[in-house]
Amino acid sequence: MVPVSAYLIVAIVLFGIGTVGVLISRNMIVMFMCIELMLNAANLALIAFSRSLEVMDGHAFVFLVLTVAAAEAAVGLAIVLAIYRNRETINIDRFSILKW
Amino acid sequence: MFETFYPILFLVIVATGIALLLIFFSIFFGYRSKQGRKGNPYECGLTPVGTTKDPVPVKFYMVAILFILFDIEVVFLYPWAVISRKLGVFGFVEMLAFVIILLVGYFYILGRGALKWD
Amino acid sequence: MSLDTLIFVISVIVAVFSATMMIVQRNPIASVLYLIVSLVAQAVLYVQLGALFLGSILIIVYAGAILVLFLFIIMLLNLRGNEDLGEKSPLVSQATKFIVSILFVLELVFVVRSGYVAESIATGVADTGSTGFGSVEDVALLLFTRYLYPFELTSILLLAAIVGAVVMARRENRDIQQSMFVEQTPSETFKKGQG
Amino acid sequence: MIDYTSAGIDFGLIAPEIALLVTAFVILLISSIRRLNAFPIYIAFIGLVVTLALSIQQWSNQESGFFGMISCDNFGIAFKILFSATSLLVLLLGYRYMIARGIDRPEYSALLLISTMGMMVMANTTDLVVMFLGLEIMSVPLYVMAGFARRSLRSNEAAIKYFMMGAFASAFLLMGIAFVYGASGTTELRRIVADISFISSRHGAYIYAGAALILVGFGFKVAAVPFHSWVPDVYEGAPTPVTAFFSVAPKAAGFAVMLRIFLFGFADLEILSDVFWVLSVLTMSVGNILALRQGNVKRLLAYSSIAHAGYIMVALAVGGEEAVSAAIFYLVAYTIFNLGGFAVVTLLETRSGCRSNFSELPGLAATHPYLSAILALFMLALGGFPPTVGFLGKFYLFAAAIKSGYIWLAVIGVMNSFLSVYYYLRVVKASYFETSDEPFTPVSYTPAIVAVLIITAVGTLGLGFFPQQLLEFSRSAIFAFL
Repeated sequence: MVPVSAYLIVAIVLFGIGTVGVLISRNMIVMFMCIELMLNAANLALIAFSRSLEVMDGHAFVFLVLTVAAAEAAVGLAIVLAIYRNRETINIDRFSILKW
Repeated sequence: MFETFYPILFLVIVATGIALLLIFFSIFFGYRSKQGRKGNPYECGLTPVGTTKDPVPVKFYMVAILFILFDIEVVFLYPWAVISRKLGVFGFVEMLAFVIILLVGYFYILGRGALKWD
Repeated sequence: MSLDTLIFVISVIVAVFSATMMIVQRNPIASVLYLIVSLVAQAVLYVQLGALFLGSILIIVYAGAILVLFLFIIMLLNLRGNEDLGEKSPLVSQATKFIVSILFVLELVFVVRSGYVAESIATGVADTGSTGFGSVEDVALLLFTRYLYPFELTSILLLAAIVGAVVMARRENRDIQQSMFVEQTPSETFKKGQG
Repeated sequence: MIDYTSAGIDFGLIAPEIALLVTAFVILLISSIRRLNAFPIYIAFIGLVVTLALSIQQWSNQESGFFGMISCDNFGIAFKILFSATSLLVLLLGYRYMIARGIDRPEYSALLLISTMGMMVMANTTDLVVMFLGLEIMSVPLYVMAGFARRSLRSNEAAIKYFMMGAFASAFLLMGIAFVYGASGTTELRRIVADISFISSRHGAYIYAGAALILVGFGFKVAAVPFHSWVPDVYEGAPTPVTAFFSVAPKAAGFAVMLRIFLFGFADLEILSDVFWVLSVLTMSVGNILALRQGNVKRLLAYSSIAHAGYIMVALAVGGEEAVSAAIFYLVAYTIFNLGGFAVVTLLETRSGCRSNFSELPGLAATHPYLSAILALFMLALGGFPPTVGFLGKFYLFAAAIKSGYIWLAVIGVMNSFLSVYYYLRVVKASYFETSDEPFTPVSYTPAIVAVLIITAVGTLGLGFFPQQLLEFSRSAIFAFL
């Protein structure tokens, strides 16, 4: 049988991939998707823990976190759109007009 | 112990099977002729206008973003409906508050004309 | 190698592979599709852990609606991945970021291995639907009684997101005669394409 | 049927939050029907005054409600008062600036109210789930407010950078909560405290990993040093009143939750105080050093807010009731004189075509004696000079540190304050002693911003001489559930 710690390790690996994606990717939308991936990895960890504790709290919390992720996605994409209408680039590095 | 999921598995296999079969047949047995207007994208018989590359007008995104937010509201209604009988009046008032708050958002959208399709 | 472990291994490989492919892609449309595949694989893991309801919600709401919105926005912005993304950031900084993240993941994996996790799930996972774990009934019962306050908070969060999305994304002609902040009006090509 | 007697559904506990919500609803609905410019600001003003009154009236009724999700104790109410007062001042502060920039949309006050409500939710709970949701309700409006000047590229950049950092921090915070939940079986801090010894013995690794991830999450929010890179760009890009709000309210909310989690929840994990020791020293020093070379008053205030976060983190390192009350005292004092400083900056930037660079300051003293005097007062308070409340704030903090044996931490703190005095005085020198050829464009005052200037100036000096009131307030605002 598959122990819960295996699921936890998968969650952590996905979380790590998301972190790498955020740090390395240069396209705003891909960076945004990596953050969503990290949120889902945390959801997977929550469900794995809730499974090993035989307690349902984790499930209710994951359900609420999906709402948070949706709200964040909506606002984030609205901001990306506002930027794109002002300028044509989505590349995160070119945003350096404020460098000190 | 996966018995409960065999029907779903079977459904997935049959669906993908049929789709792949159709594609397979059309590729290997289909009659091929590449000349003239046959290669044009099909626009109900009219001569196609513009290219697939020109950008979609921006005003469609507003509907998409607001759909997501109200989709989440509907998803909350589903578990509520499952146990609304057990929750009784308490559950009703609870969901009423939830819907009223989002109704304020909806009236705000209507008033601000965010979905206006000029 | 029971069926259960087989499904676990397959979905983990699919999830991790498509997550890495998502980052490496040049074309953002392919990235979104890889993320959807990764999420479907994660949903299989949810179901294996007994979270039947959440697995279906993940696919219907998350992969189905939110990532489709990403796809929609990418189509809207007409991104083909061929924009010139400026010069690549120096290899050294990328390597350090990579190594830091790997160390971070190894650290957490070590924490999990040393941690004590109740092995109670050795029993069959999927057939827990009957014992009332992970079904809609239990999640709903908990969500609408104990988590009443967070439930109402999510409606306020959604309202804030609605107002935010409308403010940021709505086209306002009043903005055109703008303040001294404006350094550059939207480029000509974009205005023509606005439709 | 399900019994709700034990639920403790008592709306009295969340009366201020409900008042804020109703005001935001009224603003949104009216703004959607008619385009009355000044109308939303008046409604928001009334709403905030009512909220302030409600939270003061709620003082010292310690109870928890809503299935234990809300724990309304003096600590939470003190922050409710701080948040409503802050957003009241920011509302008055920014009104004229928004009109000058042509971005006085009605949604500004509605988002400000919703964000304040999110902070109140965060500060008044001991449940990690509600803290996470409160954090999100606070952050989403702030992402939008940062990018409010939609046509300006700086504001767009501020919005996207703040959003990415915020979402990144929330992901870490969520993973941290997952680990803490896995270790303790509950997200309720009080039950974690109850059996912390059992948890750390069996699941020690998890609780430490969870605490570390939560610390990373909040480190971003509070702009502690390793996670502060986003601060200067966002603070300078966002419209000035929004920057004023950024530099005070979310930081105070972040510290409120960190105090609850780390000093109340994980009090027994000794290693945390050493981690905070290092973090606070790093944050203080880097914040001050980076602020030395700034040419713009707004950027200078941004870096100084990082340094001040470092001073407050001393309380987290020291721990104990003495440190918590010193932290609350410092947060209130910091809110007063920092908002005052930003009021002056907003006044300077309302003049069309002017930024708040050092090169534009000369001649301020000549043309506006009172304004430059108030600016000098705020700079002295930020630097921690004796007559002002800034000195007392630092004094109590470092006294608490020394009392519980953190001598070196206090010494480094004092040295950092001396270092910070240098760049604060540069502002005073620029406005008083330097001269420049082109004339100083006059500043236009409005009653609202004059009121803010007077309140903050009187607060800075008044509390400097008679701190008993504030001291008593912060002494009694300790966790009821300690």
